[in-house]
Amino acid sequence: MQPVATTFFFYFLAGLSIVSGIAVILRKNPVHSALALIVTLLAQAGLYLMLYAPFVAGVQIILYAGGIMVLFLFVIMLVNIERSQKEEQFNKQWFAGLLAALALGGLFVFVYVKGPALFQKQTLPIPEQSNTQQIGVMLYGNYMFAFEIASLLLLVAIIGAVVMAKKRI
Amino acid sequence: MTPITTVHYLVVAAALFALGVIGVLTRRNVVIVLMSIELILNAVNLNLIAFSRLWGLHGQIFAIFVVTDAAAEAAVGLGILIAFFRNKETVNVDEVDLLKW
Amino acid sequence: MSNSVKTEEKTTSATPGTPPHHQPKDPSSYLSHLELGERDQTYLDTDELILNMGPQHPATHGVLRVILKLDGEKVLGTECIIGYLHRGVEKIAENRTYTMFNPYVDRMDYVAAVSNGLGYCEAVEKLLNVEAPPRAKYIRVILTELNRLASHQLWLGTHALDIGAITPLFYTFRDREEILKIFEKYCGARLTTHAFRIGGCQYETYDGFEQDVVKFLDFFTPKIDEYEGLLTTNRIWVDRTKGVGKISAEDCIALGVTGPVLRASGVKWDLRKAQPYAAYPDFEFQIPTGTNGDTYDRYLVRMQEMRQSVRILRQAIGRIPEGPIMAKVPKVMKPPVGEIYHSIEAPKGELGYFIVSDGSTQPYRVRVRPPSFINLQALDVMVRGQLVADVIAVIGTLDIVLGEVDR
Amino acid sequence: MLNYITSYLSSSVTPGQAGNIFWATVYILLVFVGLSLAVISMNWLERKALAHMQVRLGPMRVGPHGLLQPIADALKLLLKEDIIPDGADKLIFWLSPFLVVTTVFTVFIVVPFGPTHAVTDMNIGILFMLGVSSLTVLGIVMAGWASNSHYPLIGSLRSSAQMVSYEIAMGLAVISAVLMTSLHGVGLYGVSASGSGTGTLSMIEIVRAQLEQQTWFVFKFFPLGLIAFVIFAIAMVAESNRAPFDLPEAESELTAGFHTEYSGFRWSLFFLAEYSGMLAVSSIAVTLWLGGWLRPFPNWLSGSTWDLIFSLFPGATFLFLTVVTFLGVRKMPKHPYFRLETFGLAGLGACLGLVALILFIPAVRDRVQDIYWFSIKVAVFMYLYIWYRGTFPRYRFDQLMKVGWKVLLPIGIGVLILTAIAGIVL
Repeated sequence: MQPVATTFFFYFLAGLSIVSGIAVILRKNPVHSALALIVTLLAQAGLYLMLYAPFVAGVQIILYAGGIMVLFLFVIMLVNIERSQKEEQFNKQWFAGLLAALALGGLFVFVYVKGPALFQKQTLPIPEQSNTQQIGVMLYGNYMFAFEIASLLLLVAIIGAVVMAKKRI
Repeated sequence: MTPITTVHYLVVAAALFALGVIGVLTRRNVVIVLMSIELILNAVNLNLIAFSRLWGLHGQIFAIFVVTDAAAEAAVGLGILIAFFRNKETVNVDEVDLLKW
Repeated sequence: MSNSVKTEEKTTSATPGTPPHHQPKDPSSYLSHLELGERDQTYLDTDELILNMGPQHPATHGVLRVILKLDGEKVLGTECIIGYLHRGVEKIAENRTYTMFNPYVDRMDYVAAVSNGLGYCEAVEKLLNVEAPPRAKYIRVILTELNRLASHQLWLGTHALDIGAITPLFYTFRDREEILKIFEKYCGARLTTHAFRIGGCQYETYDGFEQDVVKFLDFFTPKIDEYEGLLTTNRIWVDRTKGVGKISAEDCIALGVTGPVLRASGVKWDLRKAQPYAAYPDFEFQIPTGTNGDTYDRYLVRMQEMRQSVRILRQAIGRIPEGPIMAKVPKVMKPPVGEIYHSIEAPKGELGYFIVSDGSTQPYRVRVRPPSFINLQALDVMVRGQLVADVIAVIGTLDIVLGEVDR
Repeated sequence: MLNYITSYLSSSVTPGQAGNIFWATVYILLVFVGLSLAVISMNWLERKALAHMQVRLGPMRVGPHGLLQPIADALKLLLKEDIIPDGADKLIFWLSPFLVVTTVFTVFIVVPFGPTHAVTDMNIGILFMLGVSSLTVLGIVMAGWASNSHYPLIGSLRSSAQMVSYEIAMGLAVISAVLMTSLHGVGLYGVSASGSGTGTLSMIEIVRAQLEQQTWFVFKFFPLGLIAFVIFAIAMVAESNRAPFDLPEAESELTAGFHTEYSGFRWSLFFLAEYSGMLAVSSIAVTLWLGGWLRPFPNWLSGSTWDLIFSLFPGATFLFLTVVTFLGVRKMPKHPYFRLETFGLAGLGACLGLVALILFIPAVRDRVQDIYWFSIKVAVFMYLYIWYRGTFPRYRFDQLMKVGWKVLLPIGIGVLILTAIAGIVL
C-alpha cells in the first residue's frame, strides 16, 4: 500500500471517529447518538484493519455494530425517549466533569508526545500465517483459561439480563 | 507527510477516551452514559491493537476479551435500564439515588 | 363479556328508531375499557402500544377497525369500531314495499347473496302464510348450497392469504368462478343475484342447469382435496392455526355465536337440521363438528361442510320435482298485522329476519340478525392474550363480511 | 497506461490482491451493473413464476410477456412523489435506505464469481460478509423507528430480533463449513509441510479447499455437511426477510412492515436491497457448500472431453434462450398492433444468439464459465425463494423464535461438534 493512502485513510478514519464520538455525547436524541456511535465503531474497525488486525476488525463489525448496537437501538425504542429529550441533558457538575476528562485526556497526550522513547520500537513484520489463525492458536493455547472465564462471564450476563428485564420476578 | 506511527493511534485513542469520560460524567440520560462507556472501551481497544503492532498479538487477544466484556456489560446494563424505566418511568441517571425499590 | 354487551347496545342505538343525532365519540373513550383487570403487584410496566388496525388494512376484510392494546406483540385488549359500511338497510326497508326490499338484502352479505334472499323470502312467506311450491324449494336449496360453497371458498382463500399462504386464494377463486357462471346463467347476475322472489322463484331453470351443476360437482370434489393438500397437513399452517383463537362452547352460546364457529366448539347446532326450512328435511347430510374450538377446527369444519354441501347438491339435483315454481301471492302484498322471526343457516351462521307488519304494504320494522355481526363479538374473547398475528388469523376464521356487520 | 491495463489480464489473482485499482473499479462497476440487472430480471421472473404457480399469467401487458414490466415499474417508482411523513426523523428516514443498500452491495466485494473474478480476496472474507450483512438490520431498525408510525416500529422490532437470532444459527453453520476447509488444505494461507493445513476464512480459498478435497462441502462427512447446509438455507431465508419468515414486512399483519411509510425511490432502494440481500446470502451458501464456481460432477464426469462439454454450457444456455425467444416470436399474434413487440422480441432473440456465439469462442469460454456455474447455482436458490413464497404460510413471531433458538441452534452446535470430531477421527 502506498504511504500516501495510509496517511490519508488514517486521518480520515481518525477524524471520522472523533467527530462522531463528539456527536455521541452531544446529541439530545439517543437514537442519533447510537448512530454516531456506530459510525465511530466502523471507523475504528477501519483503523484496526490498518493495524493489520483484520480478525478483530471483523469481530468489531459483527459483535459491536451488528450485535451490541442493535441491542441498544432495541432498548431505546422500548423506552419512551420523547420525555427524556425535553429534559435537561447535562447534569449540574458538568463543568467539573468536562475539566477532569479534558485534563485526563491532556495528560495522556502529554505522556505520549513527551515519552516517545517507549513507542520507538520497530513494528513487527507482517507474519506469514493469517492473523485469524494466530489468534485462534493463542486463544486456545495461552489464553485458554481466560477464554473459558469469558464464556462464563457471558453466561452470567445472559442470565442477569434475562432476570433483570423480566416482568415478573 | 509524516509517517503514521503508533503515537498517532494512541492520541486518537486518548481523545476517544476523554470523550467517553466526558459523556459518562456529564450526561443525564442512562442510555447515552452506557454508550459513552462503549466509547471508552473502544479507546482501550484501539490502544491495545496499536501496541500489538509492537509487541505481538497479545493485544489483539485482549481486544477480543474487551469486546466480550462490552457485550456482557451492554446486556446487563440495558437490562438494568429496562427494569429502572419500568419502575421510575425515566431514563435519567440522577434519579437513580435509591439503592433499592 | 361485558364488552360484548356494550357493543351490542351501542350499535342498536345507531339503528333506526332512535333520534339521529349521533355524537362522534371522543377517541380516547374507546379505550376506556381496555383495562387489564386486577393489576399485578409485581407487574412492571413498559410502554403499551395502542395499534389502530384498519379501517384501511389489508387483512380486516373490508372496513373493520380494530384498536389493539399491545404489550410488545401480545394483545391485551381489543375494541372493534364498526359502521364504516353502514347504509341503513334496515331503515330503507321501512320505506319500501316487501317486494321492493328484496334486492337490498343481497347487499348485506354480498358473498352469500342467495342465502340472504332465501331468508328474507321465507320470512315474508311465513308472514303472508304462503308456501313456495316444492320445485321452487329445490331450486332454492341448490342455489343456496352453491352459494355456501362460493362463500366458503372465498373465506378459505382470504383466510389463507391472511396467514401468508398466497396460492390457495387463486385456486379458490378459479373454482368459485364456475359457481358464479351458473348464477349468471340462471339469473343474469354473478354476485348480488336477487335469485328468489316472495312465494317462489322468478325464473325457471335454464336448459342444462342440472348438467351444469353435476359437471361442477364432479369438477369441484377433487378440488377440495387439492385445497386440503395445500393446507391441512402443512406444518406451518397447523402451527399457525392450532390452539389459536380458542373459544369454548359455553362462551359461544353466551355470546350468541353461531355457524361453523359454534360447531367447531363442539355444539351440534345447524338450523338446516334443527329447524328445517325449504327442502332441507328431504336430504341426508351430517353436521361436522370440532372439539377444540380453535382456528384449525373451524378450518376443518368448513372444509367438511363443503363436502356435505356437495352431498346435498348431488341429492337435490337428482330429484328436482316437476311443477310450478311460484306460489299464489297477491300482487300487492299486505301481510296481516303481526310479527315474525325466521332464521336460516347462512354460510356464516344463523341469519335471522325479524319483520313487524302493521298491515300496510311496507314493513313497519325489519331487523336483521346477521351472523357476522354477532360472531364478531367473539373476537375479543378469542384474541386476548394472544399475538398480533393471531388477531389476523381470528378475523379471518370468523369469516365476517363488513357489509353484513354494518348493514 | 495500456500496459497497466493489459498486464492484469494474464495474472492469476483478484484485482484487489494485485493492487490494480483500474481493474478493481471495473469489477466493482461490473458487479454493480450485474447485480442491478439480476434484481430486475429476478423481479420479472418472480412475478411470472409465482403467477404460473397460481394459475394466472402474471404481467403480460408491457412488452411481450411483460418483459418490460420491471423497467416500467422502475420508471414509475422513480417518478413517484417522495413522501416523508410528518413527525418522522428526517435525517434517519433519509439515511436508512441508503445504509441498507450500501451494506448489501458492499458484501459483494468478496464474492468469488471465479478464481480471479472477485473484487478482492480478504483473508477474513466470510467474516466480513457476515459482519457487513449483519449491518443491514441497523438500516431496517432505523427505517422503522424513523417513520414515526406503529406498524413500521413493530416491523423493525420484529426484524431486529429475527435477524439477530438467525445470525447465530447461520454463524454456527458457517463455522462448521470453515472447519472442513482445515482438512487437507493446501491453500494460500495454510500450507504446511505435512499437507494437513489450517483452515481459512477467505472465500476463494474455501472454494479451493473444496477443489483440493474433491468434494463439495454439502457432501462432506455425509450427512453433516448437508445438515449444516440446510440450517444455513433456512437461516438465510430468515435473514433476507422472505416468506415464510417475512414477518417484518408481513403485509396482512403490518401492512408493509418497516417500509410502510416509504414511497417512490426510497422504497425501491429497499426493494433493491432485499433482492440483492437474497443474492448475497445465496452466494455465501453456494461458495461454502456448493463448490462456488466449480462445475458439477467433477469426479464422475472427469476428463478433458467432459471439461469441453461442460465449458460449452454457457453458450448452450444462451442458445436455448434464443430458440425459446424465436419460438415466442413465431407465436406472437399477427395483428399489426403487436408488430413492434414482435420486432422487439426478435431483436432480443438476436442479441441472445449473439451472446451465445460469443460464449462459444474458446478464449471467452474459459474465462466465463466460472461465472456461469456460480450464477446458475445462485439462480437455483432464487427459484427456491419464489417456490417458498408460493407454498408456505407465514410463521408467527414466537414460532419463528422457537425455530431459531430451539431447533436450528442446538442442531447447529451438534453439527459443529460432530464435524470437529469427524475431522479428527476420519
